[in-house]
Amino acid sequence: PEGGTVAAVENTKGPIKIAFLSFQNNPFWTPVTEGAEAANDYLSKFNATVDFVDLGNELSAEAVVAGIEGALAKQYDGIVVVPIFDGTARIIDEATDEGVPVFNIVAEGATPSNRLAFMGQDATSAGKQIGEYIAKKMDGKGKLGVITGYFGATQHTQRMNGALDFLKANYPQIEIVGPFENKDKAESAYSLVQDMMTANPDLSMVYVTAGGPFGAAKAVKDLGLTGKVGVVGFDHTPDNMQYLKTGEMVGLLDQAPYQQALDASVMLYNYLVDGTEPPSKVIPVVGKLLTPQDVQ
Amino acid sequence: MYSNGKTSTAGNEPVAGILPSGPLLRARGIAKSFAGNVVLHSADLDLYPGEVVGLLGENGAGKSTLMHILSGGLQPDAGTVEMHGQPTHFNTVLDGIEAGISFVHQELSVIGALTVAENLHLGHMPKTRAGFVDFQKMRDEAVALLNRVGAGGIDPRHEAGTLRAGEQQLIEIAKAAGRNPRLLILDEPTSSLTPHEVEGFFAYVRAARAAGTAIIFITHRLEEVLKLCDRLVVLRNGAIVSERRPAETTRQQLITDMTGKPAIYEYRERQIPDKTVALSLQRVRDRDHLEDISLEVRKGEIMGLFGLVGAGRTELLEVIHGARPLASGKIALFGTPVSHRDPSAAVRNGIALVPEGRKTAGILPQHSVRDNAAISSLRRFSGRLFSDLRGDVTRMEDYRDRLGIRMARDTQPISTLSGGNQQKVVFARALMVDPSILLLDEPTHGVDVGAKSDLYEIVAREAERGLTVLMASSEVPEILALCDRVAILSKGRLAGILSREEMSEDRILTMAFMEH
Amino acid sequence: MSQSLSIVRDLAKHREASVLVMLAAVAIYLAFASDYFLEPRNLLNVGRQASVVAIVALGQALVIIARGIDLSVGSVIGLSAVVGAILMRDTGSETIGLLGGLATGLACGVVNGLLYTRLRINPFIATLGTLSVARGIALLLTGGIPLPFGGFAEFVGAGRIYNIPVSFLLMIVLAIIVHIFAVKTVTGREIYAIGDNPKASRLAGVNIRSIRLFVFALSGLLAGLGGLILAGNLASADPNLGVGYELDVIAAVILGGTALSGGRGSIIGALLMALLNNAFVLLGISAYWQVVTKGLVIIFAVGLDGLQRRGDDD
Amino acid sequence: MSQSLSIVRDLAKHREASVLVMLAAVAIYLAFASDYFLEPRNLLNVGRQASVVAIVALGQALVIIARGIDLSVGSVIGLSAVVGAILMRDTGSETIGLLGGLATGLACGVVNGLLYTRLRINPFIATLGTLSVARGIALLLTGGIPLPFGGFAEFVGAGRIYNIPVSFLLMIVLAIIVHIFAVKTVTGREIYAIGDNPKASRLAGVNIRSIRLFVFALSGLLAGLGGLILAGNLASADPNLGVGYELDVIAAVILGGTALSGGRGSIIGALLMALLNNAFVLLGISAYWQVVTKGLVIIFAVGLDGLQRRGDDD
Ligand SMILES: Nc1ncnc2c1ncn2[C@@H]1O[C@H](COP(=O)(O)OP(=O)(O)OP(=O)(O)O)[C@@H](O)[C@H]1O
Ligand SMILES: Nc1ncnc2c1ncn2[C@@H]1O[C@H](COP(=O)(O)OP(=O)(O)OP(=O)(O)O)[C@@H](O)[C@H]1O
Ligand SMILES: [Mg+2]
Ligand SMILES: [Mg+2]
Repeated sequence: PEGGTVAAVENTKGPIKIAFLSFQNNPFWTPVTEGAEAANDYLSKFNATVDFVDLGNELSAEAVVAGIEGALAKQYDGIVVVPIFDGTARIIDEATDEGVPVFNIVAEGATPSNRLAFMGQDATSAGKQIGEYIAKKMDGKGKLGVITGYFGATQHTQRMNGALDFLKANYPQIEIVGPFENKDKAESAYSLVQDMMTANPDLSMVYVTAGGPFGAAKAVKDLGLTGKVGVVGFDHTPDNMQYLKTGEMVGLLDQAPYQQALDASVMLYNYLVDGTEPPSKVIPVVGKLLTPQDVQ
Repeated sequence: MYSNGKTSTAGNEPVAGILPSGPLLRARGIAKSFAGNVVLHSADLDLYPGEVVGLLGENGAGKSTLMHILSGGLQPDAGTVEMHGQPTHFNTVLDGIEAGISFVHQELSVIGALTVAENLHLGHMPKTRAGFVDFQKMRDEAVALLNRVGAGGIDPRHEAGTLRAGEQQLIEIAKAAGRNPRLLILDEPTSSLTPHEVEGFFAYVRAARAAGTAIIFITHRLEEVLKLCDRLVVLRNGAIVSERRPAETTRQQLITDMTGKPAIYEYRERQIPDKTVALSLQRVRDRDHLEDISLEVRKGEIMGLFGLVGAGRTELLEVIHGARPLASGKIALFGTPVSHRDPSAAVRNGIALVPEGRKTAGILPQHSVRDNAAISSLRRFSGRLFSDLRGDVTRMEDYRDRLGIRMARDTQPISTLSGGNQQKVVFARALMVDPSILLLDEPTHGVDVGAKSDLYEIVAREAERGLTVLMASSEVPEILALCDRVAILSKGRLAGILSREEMSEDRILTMAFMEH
Repeated sequence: MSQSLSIVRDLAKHREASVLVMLAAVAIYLAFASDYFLEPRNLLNVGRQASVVAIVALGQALVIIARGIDLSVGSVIGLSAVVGAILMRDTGSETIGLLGGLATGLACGVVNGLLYTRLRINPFIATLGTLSVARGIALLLTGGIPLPFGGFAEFVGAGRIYNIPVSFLLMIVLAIIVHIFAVKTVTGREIYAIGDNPKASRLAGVNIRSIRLFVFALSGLLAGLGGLILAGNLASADPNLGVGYELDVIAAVILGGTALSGGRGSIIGALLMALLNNAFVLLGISAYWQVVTKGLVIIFAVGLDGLQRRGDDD
Repeated sequence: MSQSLSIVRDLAKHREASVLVMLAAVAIYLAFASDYFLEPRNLLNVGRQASVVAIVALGQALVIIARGIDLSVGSVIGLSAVVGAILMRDTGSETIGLLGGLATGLACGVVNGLLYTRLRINPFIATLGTLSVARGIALLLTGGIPLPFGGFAEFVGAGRIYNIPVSFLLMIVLAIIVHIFAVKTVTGREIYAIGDNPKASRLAGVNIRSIRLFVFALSGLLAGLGGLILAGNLASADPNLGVGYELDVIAAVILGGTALSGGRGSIIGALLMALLNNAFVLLGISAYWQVVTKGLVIIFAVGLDGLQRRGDDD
């Protein structure tokens, strides 16, 4: 299928129902939803459906657990899910034990589970990828401000530590300011950058691990520091991309969510039909790092 | 304590070593002032076991303050209190209770969410062996207690919050009685009781006296003290001015003691020249209580509204005031039909109300006296944008003088005024609206005799100037003293209207019982 | 503030019946709209999903009845789970872990109670403070990284007895206990008394300080239990566990009609919310409509009886 | 009773004072601990950062004074911003966009007010409902995707006049207006009366329904303005804007000592919180300690005066 990399096998099993469980609260999820829809369109030719089940707008392990419980109650044959949190491993194992394979995408907790496979970006290596880019942009020295989404959110922490551990080990001359928590809020990122610049006029880079990097970029713009201070963050959402064009944002790492959604659904379908295992237990998605050059 | 099983006896064990003839409590030189405002100068008071002392005085004379000091609720600035000849000092009310002093406050304080039985046992509920509340025992004891204070009709299983004010008052009395106190202080306990309830209550007081309890009884109803008390103490301007035996004194004498001048209001023959009908009700009904009430009140007339408790007087006033929806019927003001959906509309049309229940429906407790008085007439005096704050000051001064409101400053919170003075402020509030119709619901509850006659005077004067008054009252003498006519309600129906000439205590009461 | 809290209490009186009607309406609708709704398994899922909010709401209900409010429950859930997991890991003893988790909840509750009764800090502010402090401590203890949490706790959180979720059973049992406690014991009655009129209660000899301390302690304890159940269910003690639960819990209490609740009410409120979430998953309602629907159902559930009770203000 | 009421008054008075003391203490400490703190630019930043919470708190304070509570402000911030941005995009007119945003806030407030005064829904539940509904509508209108939001709004949100942030100026002006309104106008005085004793106020001729409707409408309007400022500052109207603001706003009101607050109080409360966030960055306080410290400061700010006032209950 278009945008996907895996083809479906011929259905020899009769109708197949796949539940696709995902959240919806910001632009990141739009391509995920679209990928699930594309999978449904594509697989409908094979007598299979992919039902998109919305887990709501508040991301939590409880919502994932309730969603999987609901999908089991509705007797789906397989589940694609965005588990994100550590606490989802138990219910994933339970589903697997009941003979309903679960395919994790985007992000999963650190606790191992018996999912069929995980496709997505490893948050720590994504952090490292960004860390390498930061080091390059900063010439290995200077001050880096760090804004993380939620203290204690695994994915955010891993992205943060992936970068910071790398930098500390390899570029000891880069001084870290923070981290501070912005609760995924752009306005909070804005204020934090303002205050960071006050206390550290020589700051040259800001790394936002989760929501709201464009708020940091806007602060850079309003302070008239475009070109002097750069912001790096995640996801090709329109508000982020805008500042990539104007130069406050100097790097954005993408997770290819559309492709993840589509490929995972098809692989799960294939597994349900003829037992084709996915290529590996962990299918890494290497993020595409966009820089201002890419949008010029 | 009855919770220890001694429900039936109403007495205290005699305390060893104390001569029965010595005073139970001796207060000397009690002084108290609030923020420089001297309330008690130097009050001396002796109380003996087995004696009922009536404490009289105008509103704000300091009666409640003195009682708060004796019971530990307030600390005196100077003076000493001895119990059984021993100097005593109560830091808190709980200390006082511990020492056998029970104080039934002027303001109601039952716990509405609990049942009557639970209220009576709060603080020391009996337990079953399993550790649960022993509801059966509690009910039985509650019945006994309620009977003791003449309130046998109250079901102990009822939620206290749904009861009438009078019934709640009786519960508080029963609660105090249950502690078998050595000294029982009753601050205006009868102001919301029916005549029948008052009888039962008196019986209890006499029984407690016989059992050796010292009792202080505060009231503004002189007939009651003359009937019940052994000794009458009058407090004026923060000092004790007289002590008399009931048999050796008169109403008039007591009033002079209290006010410094003889004051009593006599009905003055008045002609009501204006035949305009100011307020007319036609077959007025509310949702559940009133049935087809038709009534006309002329401009400048003072119309009484009498009925037994539950007759529906409050409901009727509320319907006229727009606080209660009119189910059917018509109300007209000076011939123009009106249908107020909210009291604010009524006030705008010149109908002001002095509500029943000062604490719950009257005052704004955290507001100053001045703001309390001004609240109804804010819109009347406001400029285009701003409230007339300066005008409030002068108006307040004016009404303080006209109503004789006793206070230190008009910026003090109204809750620091004495009960009667609070009521006068609510009165001032209504008059500031410059209403054409004034609705009064038990307007003189807790108001002293002097102030009562002041208020009657004011009402009569305003009526003379064309104000139409509709006054609900439970006190027949009040109706006789003030009203040109009286409408009598009985169980939500209009039992009849009596003109001045037809009015007599007997006829009024007979008609009030018509539907019973 | 205590004013607005007392209004919360007052208006919650009639509520219960109308929320029950709403609960029934949603359930009946679901029974027709989804073939899976009435399956015992699904119904039990709903019960389990309601259990944590309901259990925590039991304590919160008593706090609210006594005119307090406890905003810290969400953070206490997280902190208790984390402390439990750390103790379990370090001592190797499940019992110590579980007791430690409960003790943590209790300790948080006691702190709240002392801030209120001793330092006289408005409970809204005091518990807003502990909300932050408890969450911060949970983060400090774990360095922000979730800990595994298994064994008996997992059984409580996720296990089943005769196919009935243990946490659901626990919720029922606790609700019955709390209800009996509130209605039949002296302390229970005194809680109602101080909620209604603290001053009169004190003069009647009720020790209002210790009663207030008690309700906050109980609320903390139950939040601690909630934390263990939640972490047990997820087999993971996340320092961010329970973030934002305070509003859900308070909503459950008020939906359930505090005044009557002693226990019943809280469950009804929590069930309504769990049922809604179940409906969203079963019917596949889109996220944004879920948000709208949730709000509308809450408003209607309570608005129903407002429609009949026209006419009287305050 | 009389004593207890005057204590309540005193308490509210002292509370403000003790929060002011805390504010001063933090500021003085910062002045020594950080070279940058006293720079005018930094101080103005703090002012700007406090402005949205403070402006929304002005409305919330009046709601709370009148014995209500408005939990929906966070969502109203988001919805107003989104509607403003859509109107601006579709009509091409900034004025229509801004007015549309304000009107949205106002409309939300009116809905809250009507739910309370007409349907008699407890304001906690009613505004919890609109919290959800408004957020859902914002998400539906945008499909979850932020919209660009510039022009005059951006000037209001991020612009400066003589180097002073416009939103900070707006906060000061509005606080003065609200304060004068609360203290000097008839409606303002009636708001306080209702909060004191609704029944007595109603019988005295205060139209409590329309006053209540008014305070909720005003709260909605100011939340709408807050949304425009916030979105203007970021030049982007995100449907998730303002999530969780309700607790911050209510905390600001209570920290500021509602009873007196007409306006002053709310600002003091909001400033304290903004100052804390500033302090974390200037002093580089380590991550999790930030969370702990925030809670402790809130508790101490209010607890300070509790320490002196031992001895008396209620
Ligand atoms: N806490 C207080 N602060 C200031 N003034 C007070 C306070 N308590 C009482 N007062 C004043 O003390 C005076 C005496 O009040 P008190 O309540 O003792 O009068 P009272 O004789 O009981 O009158 P009433 O018959 O009207 O109840 C009043 O002028 C009142 O305003
Ligand atoms: N909601 C209610 N629940 C229980 N009883 C009520 C309720 N409303 C009114 N009543 C009772 O109905 C009766 C009529 O009340 P209302 O106050 O009108 O009587 P009234 O003639 O004014 O007498 P009074 O004011 O002296 O009690 C009272 O006994 C009152 O207690
Ligand atoms: Mg008195
Ligand atoms: Mg009456």
